[in-house]
Amino acid sequence: MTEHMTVMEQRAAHRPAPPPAWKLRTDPGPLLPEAEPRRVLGTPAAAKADPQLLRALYEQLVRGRRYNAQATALTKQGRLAVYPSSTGQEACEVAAALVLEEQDWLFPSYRDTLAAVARGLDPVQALSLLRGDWHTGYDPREHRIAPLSTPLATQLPHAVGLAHAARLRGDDTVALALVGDGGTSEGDFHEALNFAAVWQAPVVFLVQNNGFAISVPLHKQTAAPSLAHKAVGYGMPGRLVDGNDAVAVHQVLDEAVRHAREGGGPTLVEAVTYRLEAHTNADDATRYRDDEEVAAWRAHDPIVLLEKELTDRDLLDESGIQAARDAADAFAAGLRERMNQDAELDPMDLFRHIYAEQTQQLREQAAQLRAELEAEDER
Amino acid sequence: MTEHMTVMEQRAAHRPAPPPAWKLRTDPGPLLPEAEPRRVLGTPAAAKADPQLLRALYEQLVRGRRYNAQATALTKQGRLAVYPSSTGQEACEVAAALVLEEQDWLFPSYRDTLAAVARGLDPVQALSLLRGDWHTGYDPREHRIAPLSTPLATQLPHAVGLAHAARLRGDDTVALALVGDGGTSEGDFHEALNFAAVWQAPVVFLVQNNGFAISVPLHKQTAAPSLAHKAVGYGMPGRLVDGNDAVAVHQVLDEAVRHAREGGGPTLVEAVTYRLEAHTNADDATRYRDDEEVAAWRAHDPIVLLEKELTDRDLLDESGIQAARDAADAFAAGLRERMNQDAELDPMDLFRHIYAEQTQQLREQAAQLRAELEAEDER
Amino acid sequence: MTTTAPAPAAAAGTKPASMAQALQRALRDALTEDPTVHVMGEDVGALGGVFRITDGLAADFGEERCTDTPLAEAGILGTAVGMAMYGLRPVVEMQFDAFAYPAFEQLISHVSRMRNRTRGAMPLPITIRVPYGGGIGGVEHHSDSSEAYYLATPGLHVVTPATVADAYGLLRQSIASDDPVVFLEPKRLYWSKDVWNPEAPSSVEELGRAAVRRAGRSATLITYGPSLPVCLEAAEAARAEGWDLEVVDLRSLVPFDDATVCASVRRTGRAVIVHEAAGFGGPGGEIAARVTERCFHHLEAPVLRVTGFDIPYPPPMLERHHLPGVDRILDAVARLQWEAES
Amino acid sequence: MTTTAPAPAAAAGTKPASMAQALQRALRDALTEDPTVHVMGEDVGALGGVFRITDGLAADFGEERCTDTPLAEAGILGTAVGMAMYGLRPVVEMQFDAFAYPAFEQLISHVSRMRNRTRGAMPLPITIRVPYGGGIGGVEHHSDSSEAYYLATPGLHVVTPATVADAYGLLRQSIASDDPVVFLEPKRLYWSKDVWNPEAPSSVEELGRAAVRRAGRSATLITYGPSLPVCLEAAEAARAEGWDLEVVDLRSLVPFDDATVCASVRRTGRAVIVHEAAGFGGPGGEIAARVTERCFHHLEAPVLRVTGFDIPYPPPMLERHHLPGVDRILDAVARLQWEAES
Ligand SMILES: Cc1ncc(C[n+]2csc(CCOP(=O)(O)OP(=O)(O)O)c2C)c(N)n1
Ligand SMILES: Cc1ncc(C[n+]2csc(CCOP(=O)(O)OP(=O)(O)O)c2C)c(N)n1
Ligand SMILES: [Mg+2]
Ligand SMILES: [Mg+2]
Repeated sequence: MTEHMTVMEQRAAHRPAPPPAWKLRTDPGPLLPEAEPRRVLGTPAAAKADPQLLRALYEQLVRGRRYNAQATALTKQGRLAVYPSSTGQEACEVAAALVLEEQDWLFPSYRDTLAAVARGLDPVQALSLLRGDWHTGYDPREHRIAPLSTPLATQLPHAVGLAHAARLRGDDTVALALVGDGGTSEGDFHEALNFAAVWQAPVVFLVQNNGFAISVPLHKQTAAPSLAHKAVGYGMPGRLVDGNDAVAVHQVLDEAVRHAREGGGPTLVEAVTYRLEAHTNADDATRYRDDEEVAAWRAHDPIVLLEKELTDRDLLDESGIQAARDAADAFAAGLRERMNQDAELDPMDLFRHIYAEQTQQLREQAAQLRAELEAEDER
Repeated sequence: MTEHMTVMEQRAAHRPAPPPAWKLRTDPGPLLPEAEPRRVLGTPAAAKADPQLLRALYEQLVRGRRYNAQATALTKQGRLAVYPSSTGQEACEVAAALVLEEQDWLFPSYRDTLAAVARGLDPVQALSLLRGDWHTGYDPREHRIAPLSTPLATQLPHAVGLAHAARLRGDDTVALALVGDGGTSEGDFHEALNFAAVWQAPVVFLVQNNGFAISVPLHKQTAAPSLAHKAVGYGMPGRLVDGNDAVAVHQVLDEAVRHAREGGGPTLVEAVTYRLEAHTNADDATRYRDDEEVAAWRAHDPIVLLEKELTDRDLLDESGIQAARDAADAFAAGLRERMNQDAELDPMDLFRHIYAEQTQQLREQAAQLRAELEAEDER
Repeated sequence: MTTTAPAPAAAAGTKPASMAQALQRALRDALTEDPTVHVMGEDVGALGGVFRITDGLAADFGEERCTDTPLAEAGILGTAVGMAMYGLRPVVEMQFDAFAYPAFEQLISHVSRMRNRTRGAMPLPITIRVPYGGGIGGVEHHSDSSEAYYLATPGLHVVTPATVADAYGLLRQSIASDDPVVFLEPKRLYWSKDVWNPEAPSSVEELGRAAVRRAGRSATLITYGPSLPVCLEAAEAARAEGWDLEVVDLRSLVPFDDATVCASVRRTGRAVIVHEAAGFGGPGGEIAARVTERCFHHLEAPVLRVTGFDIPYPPPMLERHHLPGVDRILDAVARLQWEAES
Repeated sequence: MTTTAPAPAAAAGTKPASMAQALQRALRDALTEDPTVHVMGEDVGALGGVFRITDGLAADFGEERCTDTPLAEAGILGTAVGMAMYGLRPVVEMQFDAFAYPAFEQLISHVSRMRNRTRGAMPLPITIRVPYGGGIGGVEHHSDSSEAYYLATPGLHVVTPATVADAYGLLRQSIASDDPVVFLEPKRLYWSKDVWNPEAPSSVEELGRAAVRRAGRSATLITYGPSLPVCLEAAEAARAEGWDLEVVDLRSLVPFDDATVCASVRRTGRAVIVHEAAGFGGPGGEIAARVTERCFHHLEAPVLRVTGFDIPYPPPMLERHHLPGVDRILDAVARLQWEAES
């Protein structure tokens, strides 16, 4: 019966009876997220994980760490305008990328170039925004990666709308949207999750809770028992996971993505992690957190955790580690070299893409700039 | 110890340890609201309610119903620009008014003139917005009633800020803010509840869930098990109450207000009720709901429920009922008479209150209008 | 430039229709012709919208083509962005002018910029219908003229019909546009009727063209949307004073049709801009400035503005004092320095 | 009208200070003198704000006087409204221009209207600090010039300093104002230094007064905020061409100081408006229109505008092409019809 119903009709079928007989809907599974973040590494469950996946995650983590370091170095050389590093959060970035199928969409925030790169995007294209040559350096439709979103949480309703559209069209596309702990305070977070739940859109929200929004610690951001608990108020499942356990993050996301793909609707996933570097190269993290806290988190480094698991289980040896590092170094070297070449710029691009057809007004302004540039050249 | 801490320091003390030892904060009481809306009338608990309160609620309900009818009639006579009736929701409106102390603040939405009137505001002043002579007809500070808020949910952060300010100043003021089920979907709802919880502001949010936002039924508004469940995601208590049971609403609000006054922070209360009339006089409710549904709710009328309780318990007899009706009629007659007099209007008011001091620009525009009006008079 | 009489002579099959009917028909035709068109907003389904513009669409096209959304304007526009990213063509209804404000971040930071941000890879063909303006006795927040905000946001088209035929034509063309269009519907003209042929309604040729609604030689009234009928009335009244006023209906504020407007002003040498929005920082400033830049030596007098006062929109009982009316327009025309001074 | 040289001759006790320092000092003095003043925003506490304007305030005045809020701009402004309703005087920091957009509904529908709504019973003395403008190599959303939105919202003051002394004086006066003030801080001048006396900083006498920063006879450059230094540089460069340019710094966009601006334009007979915001629908249109309305017969040429292009703010590597610079200003001056035509 429900199979022949449209999305909206299915929702309508849930309509509660008038409140004299009003009942709580408690059907979408257990309401509260588990009390402890899910962990896999170092537990018997880890043995069940696919070794190939473990290795892929590891290689990507190592490369991701190296990528972060390289990008930060590029800011010092003036080759990037700014870099918000995801060092320490690589498990989330990488798992988010690897969990998706070809047809799925990734909605990164400004900190998530690594997720885009791990998904296969050319890092030079991924870094366009932060390099400063253009706002988005790639075709989002080609890669199914939305533009990096700087205004926090604003990308979440986009992910919902896209997932909803895909479902209306009958495609089995899932959207995975990334947001930070700070971003959960924005109205757009709320509206996006609510629309997703009402529409049962195939979207997964991954909150990387790294404990801070720039300098503002989590306890000034929320009084909730966990960010995953926010799922309850939307009627969707909430999941809590150790964000430095790449395998656990992958597993939780994988379940959520499958659930969405099968028509089960959205899931909110909170991954507890930590940003080991400052907010960006322009930030001074010593103003708002102490070394001990950072040290405690370094001891819980996602790469170290996975490396230990792999070596303990003989899936990785010294040469494997070295190979991963070499590959990462080569990747970074290639990036460095390409970023050290000046970006190709055409100032006329300023006017080309405002409208489908350039207006007379913009034509006049473009002509003015062209004339100025020609005069400059002559000098 | 905590007594000597500032609000912010108290919050900081809750700061979770870094996540390797990360723990869920489940201390703010039971996380989930009760599964059934709280009811008092017709139960043994009703016997414990203060008879004086019961009578006061009853008289106000009867007068409130009559007020709603009168205001709707005034729209037909062109004496009000529009009237969003709270017929059927009087239990919520009245309980919200009666639960507050003198120093507390009420933040009504556009539908809640009755709450303001039940609190003692002159109905002519309360109706100014809807009559169309001015936006707010009273001094909010004098009555501690914020202006009726038309943009939905925008009054909620105001209530939080005011309650926070009062607490910072050491006053024992509580703010009670009203919003509809539809309003819970707005970003401002989310941001207000989050700020309130983080600041532990003495504010109570009362959602009158009347099943519809104009024509949009609740199941298109949310997929949550109940709106009270939204409290979980903010780390505040959520309460669910039968919104047509005036005593139950008063009881739940009273607990929440006390809790807030004692420094316990905010509470979210969902009162399940029903709007028996159309959205406003301009609306046609037959387009989106059927008579049966309305009839089912009429059988659960807040006045009938309370009347039964009072008569069952010999707290009210025919003459008492008649007295309440007569008082309500007299109230309505007085209102009608005063509303039938033309409002006093001074067009120059248009320019008087834009800034503390009128700007030269506005002086010029006021002079223009004055000249026009003089010319009109001469004709 | 197009010269169109506001009420074309009755042709075969034409009959009076309201602007609301024409808008509804435009949505209906767009939904019929293009399966990617989706209508969404608050109460657009069973209710047909508070102004009944979407009446019957959910019944005829299904709730998925005409969707009642949760009550959250940023969410509505934000999800529309995502739908457009996937290739749909959302037509969003904002219930009233002032209730579009919660969606401004999505509008300014995403809707207007996505095409440019992605070097053209990701256009957003979204139409945002916004009932706007006063004169309907609406209480606070129901009568704002918010066009200045849209004008100041590069990347949007800003379109507003003043006639029944344009309501249809401009809305069809807006929905067909591959760019985001803010489509401002003058509330108080919803029930205004024109002779119109619903059998063969026609889209406009392209967005961005003003129309001369009345030819005249003495001075040009430049206006749009709700103020067009007022200007036409003023132009009739002006005949008694010996002025023959030309009336230009902008139809599109962005892009702005400098050619049509300037041709008129160069001809007449005098101009008055009329709109309901507050004067300070409103569209009139831009229009006056650009007309003056382009026609300075043809101007016998400064371009004047007749606008709402620089105040929040007044309560219903006082709104008539705020709205630009015939007398204020004629007063302004009288100040156009008919006796040459120096 | 005030005539002030941008860098007054060094007096005893004066030394170079940055605009950031002056702003910080203004906040510190306001917090000290008035216990109802509360600073709030994202990262204003331990971090001292991303531009360090609030550096040290939380440490010295406590977290309740200088509060790190949750990350939600509508919530920040909305709670500030409630605090002001209770008698506090909130000073809100928006982290960047574009991140004020989520707060627009609160700003337009409440902050600007509460006094009028309540017939003066409930004024909202809120200062909203908004770092704005480009030229700092910021990535998307970090360089917007959003002043047009504020200008079109009656009930707000819109103030922007261009000198170190004004940064202090205008901010003190804004916080002291019983009306809401949008206080636009030109990001790229944060680190600009002037000779200034931090021992005896002074507030300005009142909001709403422009200042002639350079006297001249040939034409008037009308500008504000980040464009003032560019205009002063252009005025110097113009001497080589034989032009003696007057430079007016508006300081307050609302209210607008017609008297000072028009006195200057009547004297010089020519004017160019310079700002970073996009031209179309930007402040320049309003300014040009009102100057022309008031000074038409003194004008030898139309008032021209040198502004950002009508595009979203460009990426860092291209921003120099967008920003009004000396050459563009001189080009505009050259087009002021020095040879009288007809
Ligand atoms: C709407 C909006 N407000 C403010 C900012 C400025 N800002 C950039 S990053 C940031 C903190 C974000 O914290 P979080 O969401 O936890 O993400 P994280 O930086 O930790 O990855 C802020 C306030 C912004 N980008 N967008
Ligand atoms: C921000 C905003 N959007 C839209 C509206 C138009 N509007 C007025 S009432 C209403 C429905 C409100 O529903 P609900 O919150 O459930 O309150 P109720 O009317 O049922 O009391 C809508 C959409 C508004 N007033 N404000
Ligand atoms: Mg964070
Ligand atoms: Mg409702």
